[in-house]
Amino acid sequence: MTDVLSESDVNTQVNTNGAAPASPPVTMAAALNRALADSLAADERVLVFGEDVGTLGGVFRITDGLTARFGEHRVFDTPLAESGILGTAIGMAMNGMIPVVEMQFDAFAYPAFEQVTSHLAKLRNRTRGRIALPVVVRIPFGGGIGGVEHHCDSSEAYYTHTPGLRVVTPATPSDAYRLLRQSVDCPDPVIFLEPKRCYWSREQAILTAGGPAIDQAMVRRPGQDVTLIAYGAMVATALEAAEAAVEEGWDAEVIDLRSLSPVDDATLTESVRRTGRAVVVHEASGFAGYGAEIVARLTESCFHYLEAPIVRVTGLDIPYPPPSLEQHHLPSADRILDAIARLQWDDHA
Amino acid sequence: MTDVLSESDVNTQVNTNGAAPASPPVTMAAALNRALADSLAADERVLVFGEDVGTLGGVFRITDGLTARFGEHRVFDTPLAESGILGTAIGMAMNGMIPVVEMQFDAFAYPAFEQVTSHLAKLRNRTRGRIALPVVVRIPFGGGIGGVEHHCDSSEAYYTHTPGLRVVTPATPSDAYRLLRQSVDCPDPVIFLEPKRCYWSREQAILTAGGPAIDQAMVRRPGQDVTLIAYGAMVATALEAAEAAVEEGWDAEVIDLRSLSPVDDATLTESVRRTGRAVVVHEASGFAGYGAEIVARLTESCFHYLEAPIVRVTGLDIPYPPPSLEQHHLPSADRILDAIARLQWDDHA
Amino acid sequence: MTTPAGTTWAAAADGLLPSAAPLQLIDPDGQAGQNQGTLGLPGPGVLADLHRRMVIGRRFDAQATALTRQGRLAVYPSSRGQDACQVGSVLALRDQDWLFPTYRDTVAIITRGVDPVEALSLLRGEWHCGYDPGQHHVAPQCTPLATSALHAVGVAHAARLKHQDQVAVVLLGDGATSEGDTHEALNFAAVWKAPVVFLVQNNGYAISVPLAKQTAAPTLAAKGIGYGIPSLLIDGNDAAAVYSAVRSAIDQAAGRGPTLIEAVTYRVEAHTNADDATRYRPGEEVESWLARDPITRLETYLTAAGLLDEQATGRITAEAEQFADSVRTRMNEDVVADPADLFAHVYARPTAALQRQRAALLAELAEDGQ
Amino acid sequence: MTTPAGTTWAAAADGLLPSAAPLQLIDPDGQAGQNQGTLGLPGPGVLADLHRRMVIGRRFDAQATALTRQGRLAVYPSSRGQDACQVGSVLALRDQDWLFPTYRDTVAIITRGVDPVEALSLLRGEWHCGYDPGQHHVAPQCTPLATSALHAVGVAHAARLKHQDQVAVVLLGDGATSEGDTHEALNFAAVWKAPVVFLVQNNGYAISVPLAKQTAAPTLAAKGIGYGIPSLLIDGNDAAAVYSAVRSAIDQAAGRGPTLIEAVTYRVEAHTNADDATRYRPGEEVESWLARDPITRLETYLTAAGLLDEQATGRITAEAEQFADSVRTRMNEDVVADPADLFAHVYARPTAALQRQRAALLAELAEDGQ
Ligand SMILES: Cc1ncc(C[n+]2csc(CCOP(=O)(O)OP(=O)(O)O)c2C)c(N)n1
Ligand SMILES: Cc1ncc(C[n+]2csc(CCOP(=O)(O)OP(=O)(O)O)c2C)c(N)n1
Ligand SMILES: [Mg+2]
Ligand SMILES: [Mg+2]
Repeated sequence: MTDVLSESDVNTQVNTNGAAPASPPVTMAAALNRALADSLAADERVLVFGEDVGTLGGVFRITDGLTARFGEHRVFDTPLAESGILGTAIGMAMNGMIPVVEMQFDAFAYPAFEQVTSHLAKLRNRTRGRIALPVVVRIPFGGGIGGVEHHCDSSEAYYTHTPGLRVVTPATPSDAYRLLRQSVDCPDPVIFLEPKRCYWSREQAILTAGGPAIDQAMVRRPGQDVTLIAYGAMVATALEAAEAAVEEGWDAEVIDLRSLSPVDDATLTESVRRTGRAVVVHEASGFAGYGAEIVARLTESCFHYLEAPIVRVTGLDIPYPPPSLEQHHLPSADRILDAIARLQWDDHA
Repeated sequence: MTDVLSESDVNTQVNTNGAAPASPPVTMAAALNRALADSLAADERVLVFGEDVGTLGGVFRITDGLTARFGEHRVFDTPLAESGILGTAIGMAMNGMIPVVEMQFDAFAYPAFEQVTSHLAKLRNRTRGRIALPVVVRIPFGGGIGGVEHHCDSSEAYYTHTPGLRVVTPATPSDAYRLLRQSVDCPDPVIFLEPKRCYWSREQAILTAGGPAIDQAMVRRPGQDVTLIAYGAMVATALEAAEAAVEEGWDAEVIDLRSLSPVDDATLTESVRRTGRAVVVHEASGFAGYGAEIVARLTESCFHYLEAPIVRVTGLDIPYPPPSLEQHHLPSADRILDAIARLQWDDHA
Repeated sequence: MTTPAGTTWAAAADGLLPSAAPLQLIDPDGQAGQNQGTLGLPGPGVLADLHRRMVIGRRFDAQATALTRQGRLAVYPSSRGQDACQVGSVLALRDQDWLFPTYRDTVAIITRGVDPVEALSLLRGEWHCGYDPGQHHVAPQCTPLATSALHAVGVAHAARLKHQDQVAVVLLGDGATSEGDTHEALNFAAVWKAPVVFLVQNNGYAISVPLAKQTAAPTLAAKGIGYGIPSLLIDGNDAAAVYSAVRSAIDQAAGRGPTLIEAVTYRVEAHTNADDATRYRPGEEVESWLARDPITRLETYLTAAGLLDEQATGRITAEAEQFADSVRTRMNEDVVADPADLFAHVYARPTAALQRQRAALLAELAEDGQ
Repeated sequence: MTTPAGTTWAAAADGLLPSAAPLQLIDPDGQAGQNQGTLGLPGPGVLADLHRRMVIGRRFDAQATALTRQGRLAVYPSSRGQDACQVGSVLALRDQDWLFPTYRDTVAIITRGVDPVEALSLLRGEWHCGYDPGQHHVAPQCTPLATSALHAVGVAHAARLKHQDQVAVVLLGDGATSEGDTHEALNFAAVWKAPVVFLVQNNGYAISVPLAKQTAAPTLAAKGIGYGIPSLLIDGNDAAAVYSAVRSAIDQAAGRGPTLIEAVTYRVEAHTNADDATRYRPGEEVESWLARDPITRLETYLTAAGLLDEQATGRITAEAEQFADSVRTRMNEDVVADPADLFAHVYARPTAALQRQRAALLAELAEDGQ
């Protein structure tokens, strides 16, 4: 499932994005690893630390080989305490460093929640800009990997509701590289959400930090009839749905948000005013989820252009299920198609 | 300001709600204190603990006199650690108790975030209902009291997005009593948000646990032209705006959500389909805030009844400001009126 | 309590520091330990039981690892090498006491009497917790590190408030001691004199991170004095020492309150079947610990003491095989998960929204002819 | 490090435990302390400076409390009684060292040289942090308890990585030691050998909660050994002892790493002007501590040593009055807050959404003729 979703479909897109078909396919994990290595090489203030990121190279191997190459003083294991990792990262940033820390899994970032909400997000504002915190917090997020409880949460709603934080998430290997480089270069704290089910998805691409800026959305598939808005692993699902929708006679545009906060209103509004219909897709539970914000702001900015209400296809309003049942929780191309079908097409030429 | 907002207006309403004008006025703080006392008296499994809730009676005096009346073993001070308070409350509930804990201020509940999201919200589901956690977490929330940083957060978006939690908040003294009694009796964990700027608001009312159920919204003011949806301290602001709107020729209905999760869809949908217009009001920052969920679900359920997009009047997308500037952050009756004015009335009979 | 200059705290600190070296009742060679401290050797019956349960536990552990290779378990964190902690701690519990295990403590859970297949539900990916925690007083296996320590303190304090003689024993790893929740749990327990036993299985690693990168403490048991909690440092590969230490802590819990026990042991296998330990530790290290195997040691002792003969060993091995067989057989049946379960237990009664989502899912499945 | 049974940790624990009684260089009667430990008495110049700064700090503290009554401060947490900790710790700092204060440590901040009105910005309700932390290496006053301890460790570790001789001193209360962040900070500091000094001002209370309900530890300094951190227990009302303890900790930080210092002192005033301490503590208790006043004690000592005479005392009192006067005068000016500040510093560059919200607010204000 992971492969079908995140490889083929995304690739068709990404190749049209101009990656040289010649270059060897790279996984998102490898692209992230490369981004960290290039960031460490580019700026000696960059530090990488967290649980098991050193010798082991991280449980997902995203930091593989970095300690060997850059040394224990720049890439190191910490004691097992997330608030400690975040809190010391803040202190290091106060003293001129650029910490890139890893939270091993989404749910294990919760112990650091106070440091994130009360300090990481607020210290710049608290000091009228005298203290900047260029900290990147890498968090593998989402499910679809058969992970047991606490290993598949999607916590973007918590972070996007916290002013002062940037929240971004890539959908492809090449964008994973680009966004991570951009995040390390960003003077604001960035919550960098890594769609773990895409870690092993492949793409033929030349990795470059250039292209769309850190806060710009990308149109992954141009279309005329309906706008599918997604991010992270759901971009591939949306693209899958878009391809299937062709047979139904619907030409769907697929937008990859990339930056959840701030969000690229211009790109979204232009698209939805043009198509008149939209579906917002995310894995996280729907209630008070991030998708509600997209629906609310687009409904306000596009009200008279809308042929139907903007609907959401999201995870259920339940704790993340065990592997045996997760497929029922996760948005699928079928559910997206059903949602499109509900968008009152009778009046459609 | 606090007084204007939360007394007079609310009272006009509440008195029409049938409270005996004869009875002495009671503050929300006193009503909450009474609810705790009555809960402790009604069920010996009920325990009240937290920081300074014992001898001192809490920094807001909500637990005043409870230790003296019920003893150190039922109402007691804890060491200074919020995760510890939440985590031990979970354990006590596992062993048959009904803990009612206090987080001293909203931002100081963040250290307990992991215990809340990974355990309090999930343990019942984790054990297929074999372990219930009838825990009430009292959190004074919101601003408008001239509090310094970290004392005025509104964190309802974090909790309402977490399945397994109930989130409620009262707008009046009588409902504070009712909702707290109902929360203590509820078999689910309840995040009980106390609008601190209303602590000293007065109401003439007979305190009773009867009336609307824990998950029902209340129409605080019936109206025909537009639905104002609010909760907590913003209910008084919405009522103030509704009264002022009369002069503009708008008859606004004001709904007090009471229960943010689950939300009372029936009452909201009925009202908005009837009025065709709605404004959602809350103090918390707007972006990815709770109000977005209300807008999104109502737009879907009422799309063809809407004369205009549902708009939000919320706090700015900034960290809570210092006292000298908080009035610019907080929704006011004026801003609500401006929002109503933007609801495209030209076509209005 | 700290008081004005002049007075001293030394008296208050009596017995809070652990012994200089780990207490040991039976040494690696199966001889009587030279550093027994105040621990008393359990009776022959208990020793025999410790041995039997460790053999069964070890066999189960191997079976579980095998099931991961057959795709019958999503993942399995082995406790091989920690057998003495897994079994010794549980046998020391009384029926009314509560056990708070982690993801690594499945052997402890089945030793407590929980059905093995129910115990494996989490790692099988069937449901988060497959057994009824109330039945054997075994809390759900805890994954968020150290968080359950606070639950244990709460359960224990509630028992105290209800005047029930009930102790909570929480299992923690060396890595988990770094989390703030461990600190808060130790402190709450001490201040409340809660009847709780903190058993730290110091197996030397937190996934790939060795103890030296986890703490600079001379020994983890030295943390006790900072909370006013009496502490024990014991040989975690000596089942008799683990049993005796936990039992004495339980016996004193009602009056004295909490005890912190650091059991020095070793994680012989990788963190889980998915982990590759060769990336971060030398094989010789593992070898040196295999030589300190908890089962062999007790076997030697029991044999020398005439408490174990070939016949008995044969019986136990057969019992272990039988146990493993039934686990294998039962685990080979496919999981039949009920989608309706997704909505049934989020709240005491499903909300209107959950009922709608449930109906939608069931309709979807009906369409797909499931 | 804990190692297999047989070896002992005792050696590794050398010097990690504090003295049995608080170290004291000058006793409450102004005589030489009887329990000086390894602390050396600071020179005459430093002693005189400690006295002078305490007098000024005490006067400032009283002025600040007065400003709350005039509605010029939203709230003020007094440090009266903790003068020796406030001043002794700061004077021990070198220019390059960082101070991490809490809401209660405004006297420490002004002693460090921060402009008093800028220092009061938070409590005045003007802006969260009114001074430039970089100017005097003073972090913003921290309100979420214990969270700044981790920032201090981070700053210190970064200095170490940059091979800069820079130490971070973080001020904590007795209550804050119960938070998980204190535990994580002590542990990270010890493992990293970070040059940081943890100074716990044990003033006996966390708002209304006395130390006895906060911890069962024989003394807070006894927590050090659980992290492998050398610890000192000192008389927190002895400015010389505080200065000497912090200075020696700073001197050893580069090589040895962190030090934990518990300074036993007392919060003479209520938690803040808004608090009513009579609800939870007896007046006699306060009286007994007034008799141990840090300023009187040093005054007696200095006078006896011929280092202070009436003239000097007069000069210092006048200086303190002058300082307080200028604070009063400047604080009586109304706060002029700029609404545009709300949007300017949330991100390095305001987002499009923030620019829209800014424009809307300014338009609103223009309408209202503001
Ligand atoms: C709060 C939290 N952070 C991170 C993890 C990921 N994780 C799972 S096991 C583990 C190592 C635990 O080491 P230890 O406490 O020594 O227990 P052991 O695995 O050795 O039994 C980590 C980091 C987690 N489960 N919870
Ligand atoms: C995380 C957190 N929880 C609660 C509070 C509320 N609070 C402010 S001061 C205080 C007491 C602190 O006591 P202590 O650490 O001893 O410092 P002191 O006030 O005595 O200087 C409390 C509970 C807070 N600021 N932060
Ligand atoms: Mg371990
Ligand atoms: Mg204190």
